[in-house]
Amino acid sequence: GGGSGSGSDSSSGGGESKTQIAYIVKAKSDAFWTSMEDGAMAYAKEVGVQVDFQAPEKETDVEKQVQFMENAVIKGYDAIILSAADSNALAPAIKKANDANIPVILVNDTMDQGALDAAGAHVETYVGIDQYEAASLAGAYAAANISDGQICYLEGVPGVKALDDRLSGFQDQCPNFTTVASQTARCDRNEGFNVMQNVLSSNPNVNVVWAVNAEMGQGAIQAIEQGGFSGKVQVFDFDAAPDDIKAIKDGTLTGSVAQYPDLQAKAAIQACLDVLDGKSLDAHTKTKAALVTADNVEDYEAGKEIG
Amino acid sequence: MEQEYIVQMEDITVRFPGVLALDKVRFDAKPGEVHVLLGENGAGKSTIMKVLAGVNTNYEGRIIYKGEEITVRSVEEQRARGVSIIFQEMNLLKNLTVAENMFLGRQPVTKTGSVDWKAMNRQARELLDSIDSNISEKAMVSTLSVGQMQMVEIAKALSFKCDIIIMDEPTSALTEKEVAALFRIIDKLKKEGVAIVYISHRLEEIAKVGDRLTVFRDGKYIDTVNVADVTIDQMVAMMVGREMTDYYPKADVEPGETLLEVRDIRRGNVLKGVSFHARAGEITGFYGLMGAGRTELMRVIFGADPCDSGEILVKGKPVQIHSCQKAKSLGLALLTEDRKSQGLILNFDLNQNISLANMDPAMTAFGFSPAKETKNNQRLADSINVKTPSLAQKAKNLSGGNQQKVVICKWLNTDSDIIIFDEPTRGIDVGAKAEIYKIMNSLKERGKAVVMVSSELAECIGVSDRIYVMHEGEMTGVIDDPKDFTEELVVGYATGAKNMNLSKGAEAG
Amino acid sequence: MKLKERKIDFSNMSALIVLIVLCIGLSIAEPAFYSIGNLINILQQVTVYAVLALGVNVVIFTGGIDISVGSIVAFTGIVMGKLIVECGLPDPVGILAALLIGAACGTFSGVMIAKFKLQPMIATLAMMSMARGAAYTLADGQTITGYSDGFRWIGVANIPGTRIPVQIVFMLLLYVLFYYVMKYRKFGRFIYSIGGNEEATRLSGIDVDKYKILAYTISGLCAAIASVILVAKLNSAQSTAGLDYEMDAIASCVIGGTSLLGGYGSVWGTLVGAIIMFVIRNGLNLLNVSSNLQKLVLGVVILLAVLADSLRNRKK
Amino acid sequence: MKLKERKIDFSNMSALIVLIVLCIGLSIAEPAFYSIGNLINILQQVTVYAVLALGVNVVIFTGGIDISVGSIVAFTGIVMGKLIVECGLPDPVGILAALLIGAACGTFSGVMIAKFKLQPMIATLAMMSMARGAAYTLADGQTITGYSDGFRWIGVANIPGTRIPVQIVFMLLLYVLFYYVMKYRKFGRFIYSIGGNEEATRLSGIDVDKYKILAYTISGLCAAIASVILVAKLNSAQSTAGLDYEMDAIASCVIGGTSLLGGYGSVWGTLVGAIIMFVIRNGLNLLNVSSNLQKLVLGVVILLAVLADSLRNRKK
Ligand SMILES: Nc1ncnc2c1ncn2[C@@H]1O[C@H](COP(=O)(O)OP(=O)(O)OP(=O)(O)O)[C@@H](O)[C@H]1O
Ligand SMILES: Nc1ncnc2c1ncn2[C@@H]1O[C@H](COP(=O)(O)OP(=O)(O)OP(=O)(O)O)[C@@H](O)[C@H]1O
Ligand SMILES: [Mg+2]
Ligand SMILES: [Mg+2]
Repeated sequence: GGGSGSGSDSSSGGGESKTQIAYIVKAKSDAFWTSMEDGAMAYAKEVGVQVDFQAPEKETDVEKQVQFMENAVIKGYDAIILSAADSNALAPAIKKANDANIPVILVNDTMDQGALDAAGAHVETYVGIDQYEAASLAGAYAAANISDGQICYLEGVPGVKALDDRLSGFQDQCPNFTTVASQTARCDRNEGFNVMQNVLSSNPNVNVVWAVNAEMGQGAIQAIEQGGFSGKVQVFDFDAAPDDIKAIKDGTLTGSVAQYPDLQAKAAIQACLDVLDGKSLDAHTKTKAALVTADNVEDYEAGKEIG
Repeated sequence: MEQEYIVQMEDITVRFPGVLALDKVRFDAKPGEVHVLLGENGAGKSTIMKVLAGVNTNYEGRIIYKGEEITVRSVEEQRARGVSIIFQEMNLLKNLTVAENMFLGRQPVTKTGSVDWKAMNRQARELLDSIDSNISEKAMVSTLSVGQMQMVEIAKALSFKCDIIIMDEPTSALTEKEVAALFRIIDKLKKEGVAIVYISHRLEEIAKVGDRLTVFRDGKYIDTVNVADVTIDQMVAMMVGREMTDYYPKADVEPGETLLEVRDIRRGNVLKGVSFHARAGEITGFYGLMGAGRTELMRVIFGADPCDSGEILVKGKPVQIHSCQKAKSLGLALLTEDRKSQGLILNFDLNQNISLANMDPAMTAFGFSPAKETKNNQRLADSINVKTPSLAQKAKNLSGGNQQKVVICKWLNTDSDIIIFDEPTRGIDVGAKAEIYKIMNSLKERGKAVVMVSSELAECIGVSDRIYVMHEGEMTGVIDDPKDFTEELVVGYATGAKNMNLSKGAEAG
Repeated sequence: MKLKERKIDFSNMSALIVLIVLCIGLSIAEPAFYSIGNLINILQQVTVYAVLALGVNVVIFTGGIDISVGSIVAFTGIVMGKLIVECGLPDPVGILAALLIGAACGTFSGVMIAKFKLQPMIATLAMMSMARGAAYTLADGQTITGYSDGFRWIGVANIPGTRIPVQIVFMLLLYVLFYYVMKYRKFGRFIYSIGGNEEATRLSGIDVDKYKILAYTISGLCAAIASVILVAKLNSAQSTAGLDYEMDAIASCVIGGTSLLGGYGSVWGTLVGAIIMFVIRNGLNLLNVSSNLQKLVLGVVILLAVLADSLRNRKK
Repeated sequence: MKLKERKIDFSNMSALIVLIVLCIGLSIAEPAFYSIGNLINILQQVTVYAVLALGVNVVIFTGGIDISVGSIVAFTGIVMGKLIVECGLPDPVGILAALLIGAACGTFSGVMIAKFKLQPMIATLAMMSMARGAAYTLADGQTITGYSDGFRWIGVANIPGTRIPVQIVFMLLLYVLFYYVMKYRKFGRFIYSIGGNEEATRLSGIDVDKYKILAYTISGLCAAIASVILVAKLNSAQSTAGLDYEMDAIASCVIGGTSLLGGYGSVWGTLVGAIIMFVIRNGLNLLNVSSNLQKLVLGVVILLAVLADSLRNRKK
């Protein structure tokens, strides 16, 4: 049986003249991407375009993204928004879109300019934060507030540039901290729990944790709580996911970097429309990042400007 | 021929963990003779031949081959020297065709080195024709019956250019017709100066085909004599170490009610409307040539295969048997003809194999008790003389005949009312055969219905109280009175030459 | 084949020796390894995987395989989270629903395999994909958090007056139960027999299909139990939970001496196998081995562990 | 067993029928599906997986399994990238090195399995972990990019004057070669024999160990070939490449009618299986099915595909 999934036809069937945008991201399985999707959908409705949101299962699945790109070209979208899982490997796929005269806008994850040039590919703009800069917000806060830092880094999946940038962005702000452990927990909550538990048993004097994503941060918080280290360890993580906000309020998480995925989505769609209108754009459409802490968490939740 | 002997094996000793399988035995073979190797199950016949064929290289002793002392290192090497073997246990690849099996490892190739399928099929056809077999060379081995597989094994062994052919029970699953074809081939090979080592538990065959005879008992060499100089009774005495008089014991029991009745069973073109009945206190024999459909019939009755139509009545009540567990719960038991793949779990120990069909005797309120299990199983194993160091032995380490006895133990353990034995004595020595017949007789005396499928005419006639004969999926005859049992009559029905009105047989029940 | 020649002895000496050698080596290399606290850590980390492996082991005994368990962990977790947190149903109802759904997923695979003769790998691969997809769809990227303390008890509480987490005790009880069932109940014997020779078992009048289906049901059920523990431990249910756990579970079984051909293997060996996996990970963490190297070292140690077993068997 | 009773016919009708039905259904549901461009698109996407599956298939024919191929793709890719881009060696040298290393990884697994009697699943699991770890360590988070046009030819060029990518032609040539070898060379026949009954094959005087090792070597080699194509296509080598590809490869084999028990299966069936996987993905994509649902639908379609085959066989 093949003819399933006809549900999406109704949306595309009616609006022949509607602008169609393929929005290809890295995954859909956590709050970051869902809030990006929500933001995109809301804005799409507002401006009257159709956005098809697509993602592979794993953030590292470059090949799938390439296939999504190829399929989007075949289907003939008006524009493609891409959050590239790899800063080099997507270049040939972008070239294919270029050849089909479909503008490509990058969001959240940028591409290596050299790779683009090598492939003869061209993107209209990159919409998003600077990972390194965003991470340094947390690093600077930690350096300013903690004197004798014994830090444990929870790294992401090996080989992912954005996660590496987050690591070095924080590290570079805290040259005086002693690194007691730097371990990967594969961006997974349970792994975060396990690794944190292991690190605490060999280094009970850890007092700072930098987790490069929210999942690992949450796992670490659980391990700290269970190991009886509550209050002794300050945890920072990235994403300001709903769990993070709650943890900040509970005092178990010191800070989390918010990257406003909804705003990124909105800006990306706007960029598409601008390009289709013939406007030219800057190479980097920077969106904002901010550090959420106990001081500003209420404002953040209320949607007010912080940082 | 320059040398008198092709091979002389002296002081051969083979040990397995806990078993001294061969104890300084000797064996030899001359060109152009059939040298029969005789012995009870587990005497070590297969073991010494596996040494000669290079399968088992863990031996002590001297082997002189064509006048030269050799060390046996591998199957390939022995084959290159001219030793070919038909294994006792089927060694065919079920996922390949008959032709591929025959030429595995030495497929004919074209000039470019590609496998030449056409040539291979042609050569296979020729070989099969030479043994009067109508098996298709392109058939998958998985679709063959045990007997057909054995014919393929024979054809395969013949396809090697060799000086000595070892036949380890080549006829155990064959019927008279194929056996006759095999004997013609043996005659031809003899004339070509090939030495043949012949292992069989069918003593009449030995008298017919053998030239010399060597007997092993319990891993020891007993004697070598000319076949012409000994009677069958003497062979048996050498083999089992005592005189045997009654090969086919028969208990006199008045048949009781009909426990199993089968009406008009049809399944594809294998069973074309078969009816029969089996009564308590009676051994109902089934005879037929290879592929007659007897095994298939029993499998259908036992719920192992579905049938297209037909009725089965157990103790007078119509029943639907869709699964083996249903059959078992109705009091049926089936000893399958292929013990290796259908009867035993080869990697499990005997205890587990014997308990498989019925674990209740080993259960206590708290669960299963190994001690109780061993006690119960030991009793069963002793009752039919399973030869093994202990019940903790793996089934696969037993000799073929003893494996068969283990399967019998498994079903004795269930206390079923209707017991179907499909080729129960395949590969079993005379002594043990008599024991199995005794078991069947005692079951009969206890009021069970015993159904026996046999391809051995003498056994069928000697043991049965009534004989059904099948031919190509049809019941071609039934002989109700043992007084009428004659080879001519039975074989006549089996070849489809005679056909009798079956309604007579049905009325008798 | 060598690997089928062993006895069912319900314990695997080689794996135990490897574990002891590992522990001694790590204690020397890193004193922090050798402490009650760390031992408890390891056991606690292993719980979820050990429970998972327990179920997969039963399937492997029958000669099958189940690669859907990781996805079932996610799926049942999400369902439970939805019911408890979003629908506000009482904890026991949520847990029961999770267990039922886990078992049902297993039963479904089992029916496909036993009745429709699908290959276990592909049937459970399909289930893996379906359960994961269902989890994604239900959760839609959200993490479901906020469980009662009563619920979280199984995942975080200690035995009163001790430092021993209840989850460890619970896991050990499950192992004792499985050991008993596999060794002393007919069920266990049938499971092994099916793995040893399915056809012969069927022809012995045993309802092979029923027991095969049951094996997969148990595997699904164990996945659901593991899921309950995991959710309670992390106070959250996620659709990405349990990714790749099936490989860890299978590896645990094999390191523990279970044959993937079926018919042979031990319950306790599986626990030892799972602990070995986590001792390695724990050790690498304590030694602060670079993340890049961890996979490499893990691979080498797994290889050595199974190699030791193989060489020991060969010598005999 | 039902699944052992089939003929080796080197093509799997059921899979082909499933594929045709799928294509017809998708063409009706989404006109964009039905175009030469999309056909080429699908075939091009399938290339890497199809080459991978080709090697895995040979291993499965012997009754083994290889789950290390995804990691070998990453490892060989990184080595090649390092040699060509960083060390500046000529392209052919880099490619040769990748192929040799891929083959060596396979040989290593093969030796562990054939000589040391390790279970294929666990030996290749260890290799999977080791190769991935080696890739991480070598790459250290970097993507290696910047290859010559000559190198990239295999991944991006079309047959002159057509829209047909050379990689498709190359893949098809490989399939023809394997078909020939499996059916008309003794090697192929031995591989099937080993899967059918290893012991009987050994007793036929065939060096079973040698052929088993060769099968894994071929699988490793195919992974390296797939890696070359992938790197050329993406113009970059990454340590995270090929994650989970092994499952797709195995699924392709099974959907194509190969039995995981060994001894049965077809070369062309595997290609059809791989194409089915990608037609489903492509279709879901074109229909814009939510990514959450895609997994679910993929699972259902895989199940239906193998179920169709099973039911067809049952009827006979
Ligand atoms: N691999 C093995 N491990 C342990 N014992 C074995 C092994 N193979 C054979 N044996 C034992 O060696 C003895 C001789 O066995 P063998 O198969 O040679 O008997 P046989 O004379 O061929 O009997 P049969 O007529 O039943 O075929 C038996 O006791 C058997 O149990
Ligand atoms: N698995 C199978 N698939 C297809 N055909 C089979 C199969 N098993 C048996 N047959 C065929 O069914 C027919 C009946 O075989 P069956 O085994 O019932 O005969 P039999 O009287 O028991 O003879 P045998 O002495 O060969 O055991 C034969 O033609 C045989 O080739
Ligand atoms: Mg013998
Ligand atoms: Mg028969």
